[in-house]
Amino acid sequence: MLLEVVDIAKSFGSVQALRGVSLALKPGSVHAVLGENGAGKSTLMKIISGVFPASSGTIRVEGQMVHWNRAEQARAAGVSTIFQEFILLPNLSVAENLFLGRELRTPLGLVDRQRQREESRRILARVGLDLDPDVLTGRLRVAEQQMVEIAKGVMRDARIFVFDEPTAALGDREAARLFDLIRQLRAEGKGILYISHRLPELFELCDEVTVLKDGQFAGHFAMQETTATELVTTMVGRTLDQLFPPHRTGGPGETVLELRDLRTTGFAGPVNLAIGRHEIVGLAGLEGQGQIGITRSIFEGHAPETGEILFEGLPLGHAGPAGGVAAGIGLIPEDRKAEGLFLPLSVARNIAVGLLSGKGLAQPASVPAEDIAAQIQRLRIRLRDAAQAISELSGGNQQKALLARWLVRGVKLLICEEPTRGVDIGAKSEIYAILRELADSGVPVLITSRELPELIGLCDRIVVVRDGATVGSFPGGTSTEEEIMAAAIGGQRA
Amino acid sequence: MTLRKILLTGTFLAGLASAPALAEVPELNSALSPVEGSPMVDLPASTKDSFVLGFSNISVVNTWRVQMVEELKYEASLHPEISEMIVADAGGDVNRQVSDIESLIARGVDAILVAPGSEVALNGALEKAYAAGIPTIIFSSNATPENYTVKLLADDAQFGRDGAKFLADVLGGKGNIISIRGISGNSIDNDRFRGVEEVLVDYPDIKVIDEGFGDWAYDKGKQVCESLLIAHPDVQGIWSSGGAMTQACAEVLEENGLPMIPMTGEANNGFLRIWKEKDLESVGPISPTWFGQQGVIAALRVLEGAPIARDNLVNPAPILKDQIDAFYRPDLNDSYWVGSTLPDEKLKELYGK
Amino acid sequence: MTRAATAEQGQKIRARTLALLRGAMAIPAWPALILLLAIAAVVQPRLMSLPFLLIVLRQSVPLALAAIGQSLPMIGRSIDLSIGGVIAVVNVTLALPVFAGGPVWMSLAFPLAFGAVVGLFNAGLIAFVRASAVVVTLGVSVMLVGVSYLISGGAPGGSVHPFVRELATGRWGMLPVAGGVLVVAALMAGLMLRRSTFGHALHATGASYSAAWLGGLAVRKELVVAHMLSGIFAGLAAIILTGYIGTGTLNLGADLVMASVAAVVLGGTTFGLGAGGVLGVVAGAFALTFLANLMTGLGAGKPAQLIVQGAIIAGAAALARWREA
Amino acid sequence: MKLAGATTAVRLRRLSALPVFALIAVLAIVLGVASPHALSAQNLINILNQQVSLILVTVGQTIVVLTAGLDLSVGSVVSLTTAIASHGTPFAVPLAILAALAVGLVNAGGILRFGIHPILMTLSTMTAVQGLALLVRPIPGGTVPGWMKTYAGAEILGLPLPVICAAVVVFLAAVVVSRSRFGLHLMATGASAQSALLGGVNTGRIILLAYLLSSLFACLGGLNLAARLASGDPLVGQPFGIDSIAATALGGTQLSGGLGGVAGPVVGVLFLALLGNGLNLLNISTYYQMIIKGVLLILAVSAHRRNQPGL
Repeated sequence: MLLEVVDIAKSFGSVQALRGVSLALKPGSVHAVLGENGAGKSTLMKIISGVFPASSGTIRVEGQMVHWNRAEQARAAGVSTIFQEFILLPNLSVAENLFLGRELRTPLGLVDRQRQREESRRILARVGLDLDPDVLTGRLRVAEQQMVEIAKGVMRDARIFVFDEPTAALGDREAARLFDLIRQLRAEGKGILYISHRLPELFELCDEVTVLKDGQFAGHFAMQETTATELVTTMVGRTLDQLFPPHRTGGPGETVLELRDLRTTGFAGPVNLAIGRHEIVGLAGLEGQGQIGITRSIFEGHAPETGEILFEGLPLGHAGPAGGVAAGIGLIPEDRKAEGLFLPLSVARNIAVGLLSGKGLAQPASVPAEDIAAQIQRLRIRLRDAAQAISELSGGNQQKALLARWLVRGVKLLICEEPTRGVDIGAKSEIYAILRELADSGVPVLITSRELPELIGLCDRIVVVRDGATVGSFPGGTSTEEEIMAAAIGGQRA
Repeated sequence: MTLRKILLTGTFLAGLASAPALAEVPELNSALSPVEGSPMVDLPASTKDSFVLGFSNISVVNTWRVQMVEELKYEASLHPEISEMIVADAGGDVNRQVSDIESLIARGVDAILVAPGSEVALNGALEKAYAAGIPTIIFSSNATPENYTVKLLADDAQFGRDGAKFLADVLGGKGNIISIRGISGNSIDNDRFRGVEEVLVDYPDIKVIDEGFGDWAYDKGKQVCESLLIAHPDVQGIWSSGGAMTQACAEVLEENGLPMIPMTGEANNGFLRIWKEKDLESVGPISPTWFGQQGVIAALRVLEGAPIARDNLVNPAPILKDQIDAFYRPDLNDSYWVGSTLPDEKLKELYGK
Repeated sequence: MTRAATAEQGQKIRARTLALLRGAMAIPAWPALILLLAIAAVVQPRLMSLPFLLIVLRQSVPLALAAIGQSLPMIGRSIDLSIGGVIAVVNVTLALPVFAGGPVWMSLAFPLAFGAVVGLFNAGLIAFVRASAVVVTLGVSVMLVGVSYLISGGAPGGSVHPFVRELATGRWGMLPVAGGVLVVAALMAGLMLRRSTFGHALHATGASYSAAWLGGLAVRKELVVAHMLSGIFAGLAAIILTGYIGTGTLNLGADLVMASVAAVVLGGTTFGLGAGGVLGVVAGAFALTFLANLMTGLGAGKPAQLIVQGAIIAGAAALARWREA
Repeated sequence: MKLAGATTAVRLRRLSALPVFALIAVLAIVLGVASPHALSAQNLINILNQQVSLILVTVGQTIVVLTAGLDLSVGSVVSLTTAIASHGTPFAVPLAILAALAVGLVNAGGILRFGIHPILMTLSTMTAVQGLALLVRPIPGGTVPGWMKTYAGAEILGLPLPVICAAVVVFLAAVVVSRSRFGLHLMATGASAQSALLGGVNTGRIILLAYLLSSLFACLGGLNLAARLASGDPLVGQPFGIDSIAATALGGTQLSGGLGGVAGPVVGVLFLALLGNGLNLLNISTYYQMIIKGVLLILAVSAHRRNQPGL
């Protein structure tokens, strides 16, 4: 075995991210790791890459026990990781990023820029990129950055390669190039761990698959002997229908929000979208196609290049999130930790922040204990008491607290970016129920999600966004992932 | 012909009135006296008719130094033979003062006056000036190059001796005193305190039971004094390294309802005012600001070939309680340092209320 | 009772003790103050007398006021190093005859207004130009000290309004008037931080700027108010300090800049987190002032005081991080 | 900071120092017109010689700033160094270097091991080391070894030896920062310590080295100062903290880390010195000079917009 991971557990504070996960990687194979968001895939990969040590369990590379607590050590042992989040440094050139940590040097010990430049061209060509190696990395497009990241990982003389959702930001042609690269690595006898939840590409590329669920080992299959349905059932643990509340049977109600011919900065557009009083509408699409641009345009009131936003029949003309909140809109951001939570503050304060917006600074701040307690109970937020720091809560409970923030305020429209990212399965179904309850009570919900099953299961309508334009609309429940994907990809990848 | 004669006579008479010796060359203040055994300066008189003088000052961060520089500038303005007086202020930075002196050398001034910020740091630059044939006049505080032209210094230990002597007398040779000192590690403060210790050797029953550093500042002095006075209820006298701190102590005593005790002061208008108003038992050692004036005079004497001793020391007698009115200037503000040689209008301009 | 149950209970007690210990250690000013008082009680009992403690209280007032002000930008993840400059300018200005002889409201209004203007200027650059707070306020401080030299012509002096003197040095019986000023100011600041929208929003902004912005809070306005209040508190500290000294002097307040940061850290507040509240900050200021007196009393010179003060800042900051973790 | 037209990394770093070069050129022209003495060779050499210590300290400060840190303790290290070096024993110089390295180690230890904010950590060492300096040499004075005096007074081809030494050190530091692996890792760490760590940079070691180097350069500055003043002074280093930060910011090194170089800050030092010198020659009071310095500092740092307001 090239790599054996045995009985790995990992906890962050009170949150148990992994419980007794095992996995074995053969040389010359592509091994998929599959699981929902929050199932622990990324945590496992970070342990394998040495970013942080496991709480317990063992890792063996070619039979040798290893103990890593820095990424460098793993890399030295022949593990090359292409992380999900970009770790390229925007202030360095492409060549400097490619050779970071293993710079080529002149006899004088200085960085050999000339040689790095030449080598970089060769490496970039291998992943099909024609870039000036001297260019600032921060100036590249997202897909280009991702390919540089992949190039950086692949160029290393490693035996084990870890790809953490590499295709999330890639176009069709780039993805195809990547698959060629991976097949080439496999042919050279390397072991590849491949994380993705795009099932079709797993069947296209991988030899075997390990499925995680809620931080635990849920199954191991040879790719040729399994089916998509079996994998989904293993991954989710129950059929999707049980997870989601029933769809609404009545009509969408009168239109609350309407986007007309909206063009957001950096995208072709236009967006045309209407949301009814009782609807949950989802935005689907490939990574970075302008979904976030749309939600933020509504909430922050970024001056749209053209078009208009009508909210309850009147045009929205605010600037900044404070204006959005004043208009009666609440937003739960995609990056919960960085943009949503006040980690050192108490749960109560985190919830009560919803009441602060728009108040004069000299006015008394209310922390209505009863309302907060009521929301905590309604959302079943599990905590010791409301004075507890929110950082100590699990992802699901943190997400519910953010929901509570807007429920306490009483918004007229809720925007939820990735409502269940990093949320365990139990909390997921509770969150879905609350969102449905909101829509039923007349607060429409707009969500974005990378998880097509989530959009299909939860939403009344799924609107597909491509290059900042609405290119299709599908009813929730009855649509298939394939239909939606086809619309999202457009003519490119059929 | 007649006109010229009259002019010459006039100059002569004026010279006679102010100084008996050489007609055109001003005399040093009589409170400055040559140190015993000091050689006389034996540089030849300059052949120039007018001089460019350079003055390197360490800083003007306290009122004493401000007044000293004013005295220097004023004296220079009185002498038409001084065509230019370049004043370089190092802003308290000794490193910069070295450069200032080097810069003055490079500009080829006829004499360099220095109010040093360090005893040793400037020696290299001063040696360089001396070697270049530029007379160097060190005054107000000490620098110790091997070669220099003239030094005019105060005996700081005398400041301490005057105060300690006063305390010993007024306490009848017995009692506890505390000392409020200047900046920790400052050489002037150390010299002053050395003077105190010299005197107290003869009075074994007077004990310095505690000391604190008030940085010569009123604010710090007040905090230190307050802490010490509250901590030591049994204190009969205070030795202070500066008048502002004495003033602070007086206020502390008053604010805390404690009886006034003998305290040493300083010859500063603000202190004299308090001394008078509060009727303190005190003494006012003088640290003259006319060093600035004397520095210019010394430079002129050297350049004109007039006799002058190399090392000179000033020892003005301290101000006693019955002399306050002779020195105190109620028309000027607290920042004025008494015993100035500046004319009244200049003083009023600087310190007018 | 079974052995397992006993063990469990022991563990519970241990956990609770640890939590209690953490709570007590959370605001380093309290254990530090207790330690200092204990040391004083043993080696210098006279420092423990009530009159002396009241004097230390009065001495600590300017530092405490400055530190309360300093804690506001620090909670919002900024810093104000310009308070020394504000104090220097206010001091020499109040000693001008126009102020000393003029109506009393001038001597009271000018420092506060001036502090507010300086705070506004700082915040404008920090919140809108987004320049480094450390360097901006440092630059403003250098400027203001220059201005104070200009105002005084390098020769400060004069006297200040009698009411200002009374404010700083007067007493009600044994109680210093300045202490009363501090109590009122601290109560107002404490109330503001705990109860007002500003206080809650400032804490949120310090915890996460992005989240506060997306939560619809007026993040830049808060920073402006925090810096203006910091300036106003510096102005108030300057009034007390000037009244205490009774005259103009150069570089007054220079020591207060770093000492205020130290008091804030000691009081349990660090960048972005105001755990100790106003009371902690005041306790921190009192502890530092008491320490200075204790060490003077012990005959330890300035060097030892500086070394101890440095160690205290580092220790308090390390404790704060330990508490967060 | 976005510099228009800078698309390659190397050009961006070079452009960052451009404003200060432009500033000093303008200043030189103004001074040359206003006072013929200002640009005399002797005056310029004087200024250079006077600024050697601050230049050395600023090089160290720049290295720390590149990692998105700040070292307030450099001034105290300068003071402590002169205090130790002036004790005249043969071990004084090695001892001073060891002491400085210890300060750097404490700074880095507090920041890395205990997670203390660099401003608070170096503030505490600034205070404590100032105390140590006063302890070692309460009174300015003492004397330095003879060879140090010789070094300070020596000239080669009319150029003071300290200036030549500083030029060599600055050149080496500039090459290391802009061309070596260490320099690249400094900028990587400053841009994002977490990404750099994942990308294979041992950020802990880089930060440790940065603070060690900062203290070491402060020590070199202190040794030079002790040699020049032939004595020690426990307070002499006080202005170096602010001045080195001012010069670093003026020299185009971004205080939030990751962008800058050595040349800009060194020119920043010279600019501030030339400005002070020129204002002196024009008889402008030191008070106005302070105000001008404050304004410059604010202007310099206002050029670097951060992503969000902060320290």
